[in-house]
Amino acid sequence: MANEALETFRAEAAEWLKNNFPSTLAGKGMGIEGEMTEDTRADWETWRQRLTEKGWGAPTWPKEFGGAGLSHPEAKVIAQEMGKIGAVNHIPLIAGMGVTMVGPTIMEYGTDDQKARHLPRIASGEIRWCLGLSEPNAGSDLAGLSTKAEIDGDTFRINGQKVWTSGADISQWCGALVRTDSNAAKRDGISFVLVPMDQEGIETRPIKLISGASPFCETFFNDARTDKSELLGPLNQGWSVVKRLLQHERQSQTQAGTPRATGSRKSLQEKAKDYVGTDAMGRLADADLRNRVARHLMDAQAHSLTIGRITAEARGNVEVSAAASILKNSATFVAQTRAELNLEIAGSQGVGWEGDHFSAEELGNVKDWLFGKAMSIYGGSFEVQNNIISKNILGLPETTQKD
Amino acid sequence: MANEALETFRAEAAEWLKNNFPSTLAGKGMGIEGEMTEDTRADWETWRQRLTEKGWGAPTWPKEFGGAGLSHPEAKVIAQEMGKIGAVNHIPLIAGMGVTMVGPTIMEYGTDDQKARHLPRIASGEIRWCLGLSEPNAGSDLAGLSTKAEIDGDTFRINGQKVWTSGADISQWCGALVRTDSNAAKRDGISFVLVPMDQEGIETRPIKLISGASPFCETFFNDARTDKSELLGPLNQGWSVVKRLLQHERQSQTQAGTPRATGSRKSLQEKAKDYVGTDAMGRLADADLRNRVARHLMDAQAHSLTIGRITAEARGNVEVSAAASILKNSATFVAQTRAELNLEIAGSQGVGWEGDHFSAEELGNVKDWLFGKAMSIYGGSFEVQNNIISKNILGLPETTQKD
Amino acid sequence: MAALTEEQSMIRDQAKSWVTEQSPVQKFREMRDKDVDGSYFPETWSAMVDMGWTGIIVPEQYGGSDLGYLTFGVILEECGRQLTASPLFASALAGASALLVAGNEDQKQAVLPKIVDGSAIVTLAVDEGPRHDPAGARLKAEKSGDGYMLTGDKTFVLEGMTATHFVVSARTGGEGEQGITLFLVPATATGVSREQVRTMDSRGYANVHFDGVEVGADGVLGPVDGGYPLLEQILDRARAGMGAEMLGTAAQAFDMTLEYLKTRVQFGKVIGSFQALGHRAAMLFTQMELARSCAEAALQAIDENADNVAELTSLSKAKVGDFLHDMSNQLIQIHGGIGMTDEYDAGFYLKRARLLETTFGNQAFHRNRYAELLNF
Amino acid sequence: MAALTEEQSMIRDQAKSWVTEQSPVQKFREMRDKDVDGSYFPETWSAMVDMGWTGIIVPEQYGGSDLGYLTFGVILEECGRQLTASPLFASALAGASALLVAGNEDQKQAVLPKIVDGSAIVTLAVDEGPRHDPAGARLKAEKSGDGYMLTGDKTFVLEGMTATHFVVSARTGGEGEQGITLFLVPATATGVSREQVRTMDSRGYANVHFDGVEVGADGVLGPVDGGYPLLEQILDRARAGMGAEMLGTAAQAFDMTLEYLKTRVQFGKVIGSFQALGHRAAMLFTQMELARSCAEAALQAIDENADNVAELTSLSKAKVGDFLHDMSNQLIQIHGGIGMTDEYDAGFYLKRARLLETTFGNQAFHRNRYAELLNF
Repeated sequence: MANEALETFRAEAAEWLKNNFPSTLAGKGMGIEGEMTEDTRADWETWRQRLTEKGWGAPTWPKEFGGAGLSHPEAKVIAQEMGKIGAVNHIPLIAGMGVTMVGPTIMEYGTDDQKARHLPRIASGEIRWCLGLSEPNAGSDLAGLSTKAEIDGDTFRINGQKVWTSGADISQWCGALVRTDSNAAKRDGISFVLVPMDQEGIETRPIKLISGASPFCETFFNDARTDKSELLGPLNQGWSVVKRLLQHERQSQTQAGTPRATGSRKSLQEKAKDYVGTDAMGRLADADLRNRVARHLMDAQAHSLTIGRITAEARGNVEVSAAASILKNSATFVAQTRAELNLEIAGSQGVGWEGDHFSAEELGNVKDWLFGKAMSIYGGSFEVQNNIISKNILGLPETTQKD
Repeated sequence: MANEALETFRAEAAEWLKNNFPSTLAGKGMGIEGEMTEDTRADWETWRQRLTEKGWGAPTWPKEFGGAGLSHPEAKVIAQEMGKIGAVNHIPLIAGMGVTMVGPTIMEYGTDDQKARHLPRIASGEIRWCLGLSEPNAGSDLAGLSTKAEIDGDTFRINGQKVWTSGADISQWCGALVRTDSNAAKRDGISFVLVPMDQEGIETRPIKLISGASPFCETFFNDARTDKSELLGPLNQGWSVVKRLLQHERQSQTQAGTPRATGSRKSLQEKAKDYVGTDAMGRLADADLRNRVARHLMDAQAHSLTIGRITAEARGNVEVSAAASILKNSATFVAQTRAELNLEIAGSQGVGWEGDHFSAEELGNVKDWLFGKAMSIYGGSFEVQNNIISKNILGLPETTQKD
Repeated sequence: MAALTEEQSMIRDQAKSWVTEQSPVQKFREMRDKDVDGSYFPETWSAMVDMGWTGIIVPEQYGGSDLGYLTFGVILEECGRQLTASPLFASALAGASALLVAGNEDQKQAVLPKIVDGSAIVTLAVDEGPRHDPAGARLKAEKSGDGYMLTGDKTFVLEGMTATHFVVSARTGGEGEQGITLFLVPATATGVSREQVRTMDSRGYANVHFDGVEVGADGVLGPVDGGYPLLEQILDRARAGMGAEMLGTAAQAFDMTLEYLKTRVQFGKVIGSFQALGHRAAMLFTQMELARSCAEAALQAIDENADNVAELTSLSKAKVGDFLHDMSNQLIQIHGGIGMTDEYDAGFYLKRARLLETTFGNQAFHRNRYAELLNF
Repeated sequence: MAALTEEQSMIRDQAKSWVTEQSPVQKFREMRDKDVDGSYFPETWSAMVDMGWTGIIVPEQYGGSDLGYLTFGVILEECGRQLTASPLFASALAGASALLVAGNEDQKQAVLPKIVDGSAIVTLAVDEGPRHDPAGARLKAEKSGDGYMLTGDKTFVLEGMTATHFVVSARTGGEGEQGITLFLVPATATGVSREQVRTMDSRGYANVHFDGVEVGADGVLGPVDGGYPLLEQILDRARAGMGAEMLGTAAQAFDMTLEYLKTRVQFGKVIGSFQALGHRAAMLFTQMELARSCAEAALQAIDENADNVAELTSLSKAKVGDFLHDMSNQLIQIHGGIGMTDEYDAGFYLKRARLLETTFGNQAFHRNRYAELLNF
């Protein structure tokens, strides 16, 4: 699309936003768990409906599935214009794993029926999805899963336990990886099924994290059922489905390292100057810290530029690019370093847990720092990404560890 | 030994040194390759003879083998007193691998005959030894060697090629690792033999290094011979011999990271101030560099303290301690970092190759930096040491890589 | 650098078995979950007093055993391993050091025996802002009768809620390092108030307010206006002691990780057999050995009254701090998901790590200081 | 950030095949071993001129193709891969940039066409001491008739032995950034002398002495006393260009290492199958991708006349510099013994790496500068 057309689109988008975004929500986010406060609940709902009518909950999805059929540059324009007025597209948040991961995978592997039933209700934020992938004894070794699904008439009967199911306690549907052939080789007996959560056979138990929050659950399947029509992709070929799904996951995590994603209005260096002060030459008084802040800001900028470059090189289609592993590790490194610096800069104000002695931002930084330690673990750990880069991108021979 | 006795010993040592060390040699070293300049050659020889009479070439060796039968603390006192007057015990240098590695191993594994014939001439610096261990296709994989020794009457007939034989072109004897049973498992068919270098069947070819120097050779064995009595340790059990030898090697390398080993009189921070200048607060003007100099000096001090601690814990006997791998990697890290800082500090004066534009120290720093890159490669590479630590010290299971 | 003596080795063994059996990390969890007043169990503290741990650095004439800082470090290291909660560090090391360094004979006789018998808990009240800055005291001490009147706030005071005495650095004149005076202030003095600071490691930190607190001449520790050099000496003893505690916390994190590497199976293999993890463990172990040398050297230098205590203390706090930082992150990373759960202990070590790093100067503080001490 | 255009990709392909076929690293070795005068082969230089490489950033009215800095970067990267020796960077990028930024119309007309046709080799003569310090010029320029008389020394001048013109920063007054003036001085001017500086990377560096050199008014580049901001602009273009060359040198080191990882057998396996080495390669590759983005962004910012050229240039020089530093060390480490031999090429890359890092400000210089630009 030519630049001119894009600018026309930008003007239209800004105009629509001006008329439709509830001003009461300006500058408000949704928090890690996608919660909304009582006093704005009605406005969030209005905003959701308007976004849905416009198809902007998942703007790049086809219109027939609840999207707006827009290009990636157009979607970026919308995000930019929203950013200018403090608006957030909260549908990807309230849809759980729906917009970012399950939806794109259904788009690719789903039957027409599955697409028609599931996608519009994801794009509208009506249905929250969780993912049942990891199991207690198979952390990074996803293919080692043992949750079993047996065909029983028109349904699958599911038994087993999942862990790290994000938001399972508040989701209506779950995309689950299950073993459908115990005799086949590890990766050849796995299927991907879509499972309704509201049934007796499923029990969820939130896991309290070191940050104090409980965004994940243990999920127990005890003769749980789903219809045979909810099999996504061919039987026993769930491994290909989940590989694709994980590529979408990595892609969704690459933005974490960019400054905009950190949510703080003041730059790191300004915050550092506030806490630490400056020396006679106007430099951050703690010379050692200054150095590491500079390195971090350079790393963050290098990461942003790399996202930009790879996006441009892929002509807008990086979602399943080979670069996702690089970007995931880089994003994680930048975000975790920033979280550590946030703490260090604030000194004894940076180590609080609760109470008036600490500001909301200070306490939030601690929780973000703790929660952020998971970034290098989930969605394919730091080590797993390095295995992928080494084997799939660099073509080095298989090590003892399989991806 | 009580402190008092040690102080008496110190006084005696100082007195002897005052009377016997040729003052012309004060402050003079021997250079990487153990060369001496023409004008001091006679003095070095005098000094060698006097050291030999005293048994101070290898002071901790038993008197019957040319040593002085001293304790480690006493040997340390001698070294300290020599340091005070700028004296160097050059016998370990002119003996090549004799004093540090071959000698201690003969002491442990040799027959009475071998000890009597070889040790005194090592302790006196008359015989230089080299080691034939590595082979072109078996860098870190020492046990993969293919140089063959076959028994032929009263002799071994040796054929094959060694590489990285330090000073082979100027040595009189070589300790060589050879395959004596091709049918046995890799490590079970290896023997350690002592081979005279002055024979037709041996050809040496110096290897020019990136530093410009050629301290190592390729060494070709072409029907070379050595007497059967020169087998060190039992036949086909050379692997145990060489493991011990390599422990001596690691031990001899652990000192590299201590400040005294760097040979420069001015401290790194003083040199940095000379080249870089200071800011208004008296700090090194380059704040980023200052930071890394501080980190390096701390690393160096931590390394020194660790040598001290482990020595004390081992009650003077660390030569074959399990800590050798840790100390080797730490020593290497400290020495290589210091070499990099030497270059960086001097800026465009730190990158010279030859010519009047650069001082002798500046040029020497470049050569040392280049040569020092080998520290993490030879004597068991950085990676091999980590394998050893992980397996032998921490008890982690065997990886795909064997030590 | 000497190896530990037989006596020190024996004390280590005793401390290790007491801590492991009587005060393992589960006890810390219990304390946290119950939100115990004062942030430690009184019976833990009594047991420590009974074992004589409160008198380790106190001369015999004041009721102690005078075994020195290196010996104390051995005990702190073991406590650090299990996150044992008590005022042992704050009072019997830091507080006692203040008396030893700056107290006159009367003050020593009055307070040290109480530190030893556990009836007094003496703690340092030094910092006023978020960053460690011993020369930045602004708490005002004005001449008042025979003594002084103190007005101002101290923050981040260790075991501040249960302390019976505060060693307070106050401004009696000048600026920066000049014009600082140390005071010993009873927590019961009129005008002293305090509030708990809830840190993420659940240790007993507090803010302390001094609102026109009258302190008699007998409450002045050391010379008026000349307290800064003494304060630095006291802090160095505290920092060196903290180095030992940090080493213990990090060493336990290492041991937990090593154990996990040997038992956790992924891809059909024990994960410690993956070379990338095996080498990482090797490098962490190397870092630990180097850190241990620094921690012990600083304590020993204090015992020997060496002239490089400041240098070695900054070395210890920085190198042990770096190791603790890296190790606490790797503890979580290598444990993966399980390490992220509150149910598992890893998070305690991660949170405690940052508190220990921050207290009495973080790694950056001590690297800067080290460079200054070396004059560059 | 845009991807390369088709034209740029085409130029990359052409450059790659010419460099690989006509000027591979063996040619550099030959130059070094023969100690060729001027430190490059004249035929290499002619070929570059013939291919139009000397006119890439020069506008068409001065005989160039005006394709911009990003395009030039593509060529420099390929040259950096094979260590191709020539004054291309010094003259056609740095020298031409000086004319473009600071030259008046007459000066451009007089010199740029000669840069393009290769008859002029224009190089920057900025530093006087061992550390990069553009504001530290002490070389004196005193008013003399219509022009100036220059007295002083410049060091570490790239291709200084074959240069036909020097762009000299001189002190006409003030101190620091004030009072600096730029001059264009023919190498043949009376009073100019030079001597080769033999650096470890065998590139053509020289010291240049100015002994009362008379320069006419037409030799003043830009405003008198106000040359510093222009000098910084010129240097940033040179630094950004050097970033591209550095990236090429490092990328080749990476490729050599990757190839070795795939072919070298130890312990019965290809060494790239050892996870510790596989992960190291993965991390180096990640670092390379990030470095590439920085290098290209800086060049593109120059082409777009963006207002953050300085920031992006320091980012590029520092990040590419860090990658080159680490990569050159790993090149040796992973190759083991063979990498230590002069017979193998690895040492060339290691030595060249440190020269490139040092020239026009090393990583530390640019990290400090980046922080200053961001005002902290």
